[in-house]
Amino acid sequence: MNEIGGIPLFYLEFGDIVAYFSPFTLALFLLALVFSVFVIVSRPERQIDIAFGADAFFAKDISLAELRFRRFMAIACGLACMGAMVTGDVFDFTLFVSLVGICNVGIVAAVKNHHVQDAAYQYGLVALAGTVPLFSAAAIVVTTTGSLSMLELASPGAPAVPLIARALLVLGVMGEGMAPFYAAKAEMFRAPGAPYVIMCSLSSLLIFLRVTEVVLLL
Amino acid sequence: MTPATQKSRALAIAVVSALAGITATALTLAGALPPHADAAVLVIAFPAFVLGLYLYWMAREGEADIPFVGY
Amino acid sequence: MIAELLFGTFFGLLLLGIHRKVIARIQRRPGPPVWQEILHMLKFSFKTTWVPATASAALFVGVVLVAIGIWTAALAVVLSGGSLLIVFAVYMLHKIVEHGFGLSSGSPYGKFGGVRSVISAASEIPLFVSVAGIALFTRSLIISDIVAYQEVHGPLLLTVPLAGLAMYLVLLSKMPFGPFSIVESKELVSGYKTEHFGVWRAGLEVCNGLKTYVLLTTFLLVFVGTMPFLFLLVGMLVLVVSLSFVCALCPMLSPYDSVTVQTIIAGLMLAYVSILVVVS
Amino acid sequence: MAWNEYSFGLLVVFLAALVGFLALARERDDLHKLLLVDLVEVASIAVIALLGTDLAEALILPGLVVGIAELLALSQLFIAKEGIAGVPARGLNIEVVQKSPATVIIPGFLVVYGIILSGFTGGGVAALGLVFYFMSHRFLGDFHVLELASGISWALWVAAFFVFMFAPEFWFLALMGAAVGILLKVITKISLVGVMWGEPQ
Repeated sequence: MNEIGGIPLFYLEFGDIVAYFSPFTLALFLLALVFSVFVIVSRPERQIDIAFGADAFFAKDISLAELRFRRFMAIACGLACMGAMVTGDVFDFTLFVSLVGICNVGIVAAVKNHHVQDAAYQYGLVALAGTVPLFSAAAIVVTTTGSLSMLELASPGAPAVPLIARALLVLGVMGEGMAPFYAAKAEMFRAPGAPYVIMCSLSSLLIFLRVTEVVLLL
Repeated sequence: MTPATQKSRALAIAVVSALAGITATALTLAGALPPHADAAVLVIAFPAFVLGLYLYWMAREGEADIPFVGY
Repeated sequence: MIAELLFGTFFGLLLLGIHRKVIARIQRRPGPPVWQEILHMLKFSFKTTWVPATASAALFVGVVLVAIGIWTAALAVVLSGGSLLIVFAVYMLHKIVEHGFGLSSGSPYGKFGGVRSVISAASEIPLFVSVAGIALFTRSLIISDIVAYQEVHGPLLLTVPLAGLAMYLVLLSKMPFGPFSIVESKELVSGYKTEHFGVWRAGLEVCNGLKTYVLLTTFLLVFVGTMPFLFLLVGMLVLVVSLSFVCALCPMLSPYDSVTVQTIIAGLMLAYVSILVVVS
Repeated sequence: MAWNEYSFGLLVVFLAALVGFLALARERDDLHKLLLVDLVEVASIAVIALLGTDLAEALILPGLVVGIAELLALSQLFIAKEGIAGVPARGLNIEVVQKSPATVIIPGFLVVYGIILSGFTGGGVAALGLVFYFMSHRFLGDFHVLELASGISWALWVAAFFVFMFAPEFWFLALMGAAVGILLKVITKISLVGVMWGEPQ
């Protein structure tokens, strides 16, 4: 079960931390990149709301200050995603995942809508609680095997990673915005600003896809 | 941008991406290029080709019809 | 690969047309001709096209390119026998595409379609169940390895029938007019596709054709194994007709019920795969 | 599975986390939830600390930074959500504290000792002195200078790590750079807490 996402195409070494690009992680990395580019180049849409009980509608505009802040957070989210996609280190992965959680809160936090802010707050609490299993998983991995490198752990003859570490890793990622914890997140998508809001759902999907690979690899 | 330049630009996109895709596939069949390079080219070229071609043959050069203004 | 790409698009659209025809016949309507979806795609491509004033222009156009691009990539992976995980990643990312289609225009109908696609996130969990089920037996997720395994041990559909069922449900939740297609239900006009007209809609149709072709091919390759090309096409036809029966006989669920049913299925599937893990 | 010290430690920490999560599930007030989440967060730091080697220290620091960043973001969001921004704060208005020379001597001693210690710990000690100083003497100057100093020293710290990575032969230079960088960074960052304590109305 070594080449889950295909044979790695190339390795990028930072000291003992190795980022690797297999077809799977490369595809996910490129997707995060493409959507980050969308965030940079596209202006937010003007959401149309229908006024109930009347034959009228109005368009919501996003102020420049709000746009700048949210664009920044969305780009940061894209960068954190790209990091989580290619890193070959379990602890780095958990750090990037929790960074994605913060950025997701940040993307919608600037919206002046009570429902959105409340949803973002509740989501933030879940994401913050999600860092507990994440960091615990990484700590258990390094204590039981003596290594955090996915490549070393995946190589034949490496000590087995306990099931609880994998389970905690998946649980932590689910806390960052997958079913069944996405309930608070769905409400966040009310917010206008499509390119930024899409980054929220894209990032949690990407980290979930990556964690599947990581868990199968370990 | 005038409709005519838009039209020719769409055609240019379609032709360039079609040529890129055909070249990549031909080179792969000839064995000069690995298959995943062909796939990488097509992933970019095929959507560009589809939209370029459609935008090309959708675009009108002349005056548009008088729009329907309601009953 | 160009030939496969074009064939996949048109054949996928033909299958969608057959899907509509079968549904119509079950419901005792004459129904459109089977090549209707191909005509649809061509018809939309000739229509006047622009970008709505409220839309986020780059995303509005870009998401069409992404939609076609990711399924082209998925086709390439299936053809070259690459990692099954990539195909499933593309399947999940299609949700982002739907979300992007819906949100980028600013229309409330599109927005609700997009939000519905996000809340039906539980529909993906059966996917991971089938992945886990396959991985337990074949010890690999590379499609060519899975095909090779089946040549020795017989079709996986007989070995892990419930994983096959999970994948079948996944196919079902992406078929139009099905019980779970709340993202394009009629009270939202056309759901997430409402505001993409003309050429953009034609691009979406190309994506739909390709998507149908890729998903059905994946199902047949992974659960039945390798077969002659003609048999593959017949197998896809049989699958589509069976899906059409389900779609024609089940009413579309309300969003709440759809999510509930999908969550229940996901829970059952998770229980199944944990039993598999314990047994093996 | 053999039960050793590590397993027992893990069990205790998980029990603590479980208690925290139970409290979290019962709590209905948003602010209290935030505080409880912070409490639960401590458990995850404890799991890392159970590693019991130098590596644990290296892992706790980023974990703590990310946790605190989330906490700060959420508290900011809470303030915005509840509309409680702009509530005036008062400083420590105690005459003895403001006039006594001890409030200069003790911070001075702590800062010098901190600089001698250097590194993260030294930064913490020196910062404690500065916090005390700023809390007792109202600081009316420009925060931006402090923030600037903090940012530049952070960049120095990061640059030192690049030297470690790409030019290991200059390790001594990098070590000194990192030590001074983290010292200044921690001093300035934490002393901001003392500054923020009270602003004149």
